[in-house]
Amino acid sequence: MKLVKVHVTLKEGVLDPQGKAVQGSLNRLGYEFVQEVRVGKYLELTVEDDANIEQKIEEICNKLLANPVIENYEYTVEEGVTQ
Amino acid sequence: MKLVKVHVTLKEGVLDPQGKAVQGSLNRLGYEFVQEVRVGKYLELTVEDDANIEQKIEEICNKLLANPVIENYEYTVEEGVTQ
Amino acid sequence: MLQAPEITPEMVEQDKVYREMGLTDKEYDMIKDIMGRRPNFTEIGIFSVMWSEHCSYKTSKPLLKKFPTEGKQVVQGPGEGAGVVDIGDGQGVVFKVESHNHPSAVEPYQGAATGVGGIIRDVFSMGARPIASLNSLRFGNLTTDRVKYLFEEVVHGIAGYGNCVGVPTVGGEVQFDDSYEGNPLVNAMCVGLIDTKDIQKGIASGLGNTIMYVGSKTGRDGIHGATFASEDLSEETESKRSNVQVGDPFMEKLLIEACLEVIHSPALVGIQDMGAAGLTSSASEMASKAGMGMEMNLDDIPQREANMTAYEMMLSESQERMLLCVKKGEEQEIIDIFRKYNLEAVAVGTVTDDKRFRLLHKGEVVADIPVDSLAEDAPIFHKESKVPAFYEEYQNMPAYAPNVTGHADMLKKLLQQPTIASKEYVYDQYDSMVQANTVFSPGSDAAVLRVRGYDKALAMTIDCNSRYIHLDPEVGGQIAVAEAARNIVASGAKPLAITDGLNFGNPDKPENFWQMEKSVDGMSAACLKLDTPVISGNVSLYNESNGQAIFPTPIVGMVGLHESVSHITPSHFQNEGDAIYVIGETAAEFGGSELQNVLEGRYFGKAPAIDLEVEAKRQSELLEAIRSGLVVSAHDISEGGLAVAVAESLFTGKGFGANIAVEGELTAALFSESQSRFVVSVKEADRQAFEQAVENAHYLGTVSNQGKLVVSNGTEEVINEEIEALQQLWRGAIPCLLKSKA
Amino acid sequence: MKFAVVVFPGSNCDRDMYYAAKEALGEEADMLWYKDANLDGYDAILIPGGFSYGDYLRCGAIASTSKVVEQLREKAEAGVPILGVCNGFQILVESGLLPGALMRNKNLKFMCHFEDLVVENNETIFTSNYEKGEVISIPIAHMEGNYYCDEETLASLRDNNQIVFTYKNNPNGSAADIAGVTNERGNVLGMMPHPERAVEAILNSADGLKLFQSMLKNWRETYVAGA
Ligand SMILES: Nc1ncnc2c1ncn2[C@@H]1O[C@H](COP(=O)(O)OP(=O)(O)O)[C@@H](O)[C@H]1O
Ligand SMILES: [Mg+2]
Repeated sequence: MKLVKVHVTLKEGVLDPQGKAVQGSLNRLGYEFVQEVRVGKYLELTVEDDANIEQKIEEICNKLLANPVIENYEYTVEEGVTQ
Repeated sequence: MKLVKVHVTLKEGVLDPQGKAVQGSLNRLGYEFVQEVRVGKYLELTVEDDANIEQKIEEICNKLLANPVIENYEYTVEEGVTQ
Repeated sequence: MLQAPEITPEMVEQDKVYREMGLTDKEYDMIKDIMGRRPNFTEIGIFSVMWSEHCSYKTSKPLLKKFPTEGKQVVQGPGEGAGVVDIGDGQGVVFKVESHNHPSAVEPYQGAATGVGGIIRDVFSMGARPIASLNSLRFGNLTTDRVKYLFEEVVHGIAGYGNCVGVPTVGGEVQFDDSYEGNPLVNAMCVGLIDTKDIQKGIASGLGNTIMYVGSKTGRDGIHGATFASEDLSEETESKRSNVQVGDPFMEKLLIEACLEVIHSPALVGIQDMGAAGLTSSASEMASKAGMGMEMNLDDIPQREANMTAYEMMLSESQERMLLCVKKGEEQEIIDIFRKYNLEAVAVGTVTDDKRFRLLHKGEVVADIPVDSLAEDAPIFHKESKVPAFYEEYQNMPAYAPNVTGHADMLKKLLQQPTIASKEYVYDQYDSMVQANTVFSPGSDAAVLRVRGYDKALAMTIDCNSRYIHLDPEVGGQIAVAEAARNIVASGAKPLAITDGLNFGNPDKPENFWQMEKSVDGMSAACLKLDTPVISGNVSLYNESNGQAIFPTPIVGMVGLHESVSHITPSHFQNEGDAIYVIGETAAEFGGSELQNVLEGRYFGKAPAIDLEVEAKRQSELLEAIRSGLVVSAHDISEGGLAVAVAESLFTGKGFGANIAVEGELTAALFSESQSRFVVSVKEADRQAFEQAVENAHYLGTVSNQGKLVVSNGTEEVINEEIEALQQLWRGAIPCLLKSKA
Repeated sequence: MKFAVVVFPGSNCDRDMYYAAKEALGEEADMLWYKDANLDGYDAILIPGGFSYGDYLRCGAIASTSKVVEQLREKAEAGVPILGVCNGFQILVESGLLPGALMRNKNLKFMCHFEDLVVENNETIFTSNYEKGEVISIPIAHMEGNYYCDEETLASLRDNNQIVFTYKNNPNGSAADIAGVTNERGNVLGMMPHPERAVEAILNSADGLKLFQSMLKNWRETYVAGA
């Protein structure tokens, strides 16, 4: 088993209403030291080991996990816990 | 400036309908090697340097970024780009 | 984790493990008697949930018996998933309310969301298509961050679930009072439409028939926290785990469509949702109702987590699960229907004829209980009841005489009170129009949905003024039903029946029990008089925090029928020049009023009086006048009195105003909360006919196109305000409170 | 005229769309379950709103990977009119049949109410029965209706007249107030507001009916002899 960790973040230049809102409430709560917030997704995929793992993960990210119009992705493949 | 990276994930035992839907769709697309998917949040906070940074981030996570009843969080503090 | 086998039947008895599960020593002895031996850990767990107040109504049953439940319109009264009322053409309307107070206090988003999901399942498990949701919410005052958070997240949760399943949320109510600060109330109501020939029952009949499970897998969610308390759990594992129930509206949507298809299959015998007490209650009730027994193999239960015990599976409250009884040999037909929707129907048991509830797990019998004892043998308690001292005090007070100087300023203040202010912040987040039947969205007295294909429509509302009930539960209970009916009638519909949500504090306190008793008496009297029997309901007790009970809050959900869509009547004024009337008599009644709240910050004195004879007569006269086409708009008068009702009737954004003259003592004329009153508008040409049709209609003035509310009292002009400005105050009040710093 | 309504798991405006075509417009319509849908033989395809796959991950994303979307692509190529409303719009955007993306509303909340739309382009097969500049009242009901595209795309949308509807009072933060756009060829329209909920006076507006009537008129003019 492998553990694939995928980070999906909004591209630079794409407005992030959610991040803006979080920042606004943090500032209102008194955390003025927070200058910017960007909200993205974090996915953990438990996958069977596979010779083409990297290529498959790339495909998955492009086809489904990220929307290339607005998002970037990054991932790492780690040893997972074998059940 | 510091860059704080926060990962918010569902606690163990909490149903993750989103992860289940993504897994189902990946399997249907032919990626049967994906055994499980859990979906969480990933936030990047750009913050001014602060003596109590860790403590403040803890507070922020508990108060706003994560829902401690169903979510766990982890964070790292890195050097950020000074603008 | 607690493993059932580790706790022997002897330990259950000696260490009184059952107490942690909420059973008393006496109840344990009864169970031991029933079983003829010591129950094991799984069995005692099963009894504990089935004999809980939530499932057995052991405290409230004697009270519920008082409700009138019959009427020629009633097709199905209390007892099944939801009640059914006849609406002609072979159709029935199905509805029920359910509370999710405690889950919402812990995790407001999921608590509210799963509340909506649960009540929708009750309705479609009857075979009805869910066509509308409503909700009734109570919070503390919007002054602390915690209350704001609860309020916002509850609304998000209702929206998140309801919008996704595609059932429009068409109405509701929200009130704010300190008594709910630590214990918010979240009651959800669902309304469904059915061809009465399709009504399903939750029964497991036919020896040898197959029990099937469909929907989400069973996890450890919702298993009673107290029974989890175990030394084995280190704090670390405790904080990494959670057993909060999370809703999956997508799964629910698939279940709705699949189940509504399955009910047409001759292979189906019975169907029931897994609600409170999950698998335990649905399975045992289905068998018990059919006079049969059931054997289930827990190895076959779809499980979300590894190593679940029998106890955990039986007590899990994982959401979005259904249990079906299917004719033996015809399982494949059912499997295929569910498969179309990407759902798996799994055989988990069979119907037996020995009236036992028998569970197997890993090759062993883990429970073997006489099935009727679970549903029928729960003890019934006749609690002690005592008149609270404060009630006596309220009754003996001199009538409260408020001192108002600036009446225009007071009107503005009232319009900004969260209980009166626009709830647009709430309902704008709800999809109120999906299914394309919504004639009146939230914002009118009652929501109205047309019945597609027929010249008829349904009106629905949910209501309860708990301040009056706090002052006088009997009178307040009458008012709660009457007010709901007023909303229905004002929209042009005939009230059909109600569902009730009884939210009270700890019934072991005699004063609380007295409140329950009296509220039920009051509601019953009004139901009888208005011919709106109780067809379903829900009880939620122990709503307290820091030993302080909430205001007694018996919520009334009511549905009515428009016999023609031409009867549908808006609550807002529609045309310049129309005559404005107030129907009903106004006295100086301020106990429990919003005015009292503004001036005193608390409620005391007598609740407003109500005469059910008068109420019934007035409602039927108004309804007749509406049906004869004599009424352009009608709005009931509630919190804030006449002035608020007239202002609300003007909040259309169409530039209307009103010039009216009020008589008598000004404060009472404007702000009294006397009962059984409406504000209506009538075409100038129909005035005479209207006055003949409706007694006690007092002419107030006319609708103008000047965009101003002008009120005179004798020769004096007492209010002259721009409607747009008033409307802005009213609309902005709740968003403004949410934004302001605590 | 024969309409296909493609139903995905979680679609919830499928019946509304079906009734709009069948009852309000009075034409033929079928609801097709996504798994076994065959889009051949239909004169127009309607992708209804709702929450396909629970809107999990991103609205419309999972549905856009289903097989029936391949057929949609072929039909779009072939010039068949395709209308995607709300979640249908999101699916079309996610599958690349329409440009841009739909993000969270600027106030982050779901919103449901009537909005005034301006008909920016009445020279499409979907809008020919409207006047240019006509203001119509159509309900919105969405959480992710905030239309986004980069500057370049926006410029080309403008140049090609692909912006069909705009909001009079932008409720959700959409770029250039966009409420609905077509593809370059003009046979695929995506819009967030729900015309199918505004096809009868009893539903408080019939302004959406003209959209379906436009489709019908266009089809008659193109395919029915003597029309
Ligand atoms: N929680 C809610 N959900 C949906 N609609 C609501 C909610 N609260 C209030 N509303 C709507 O706002 C309008 C005003 O509510 P309310 O002031 O309680 O009316 P009334 O005084 O006539 O009972 C009604 O149309 C009601 O349906
Ligand atoms: Mg009302």
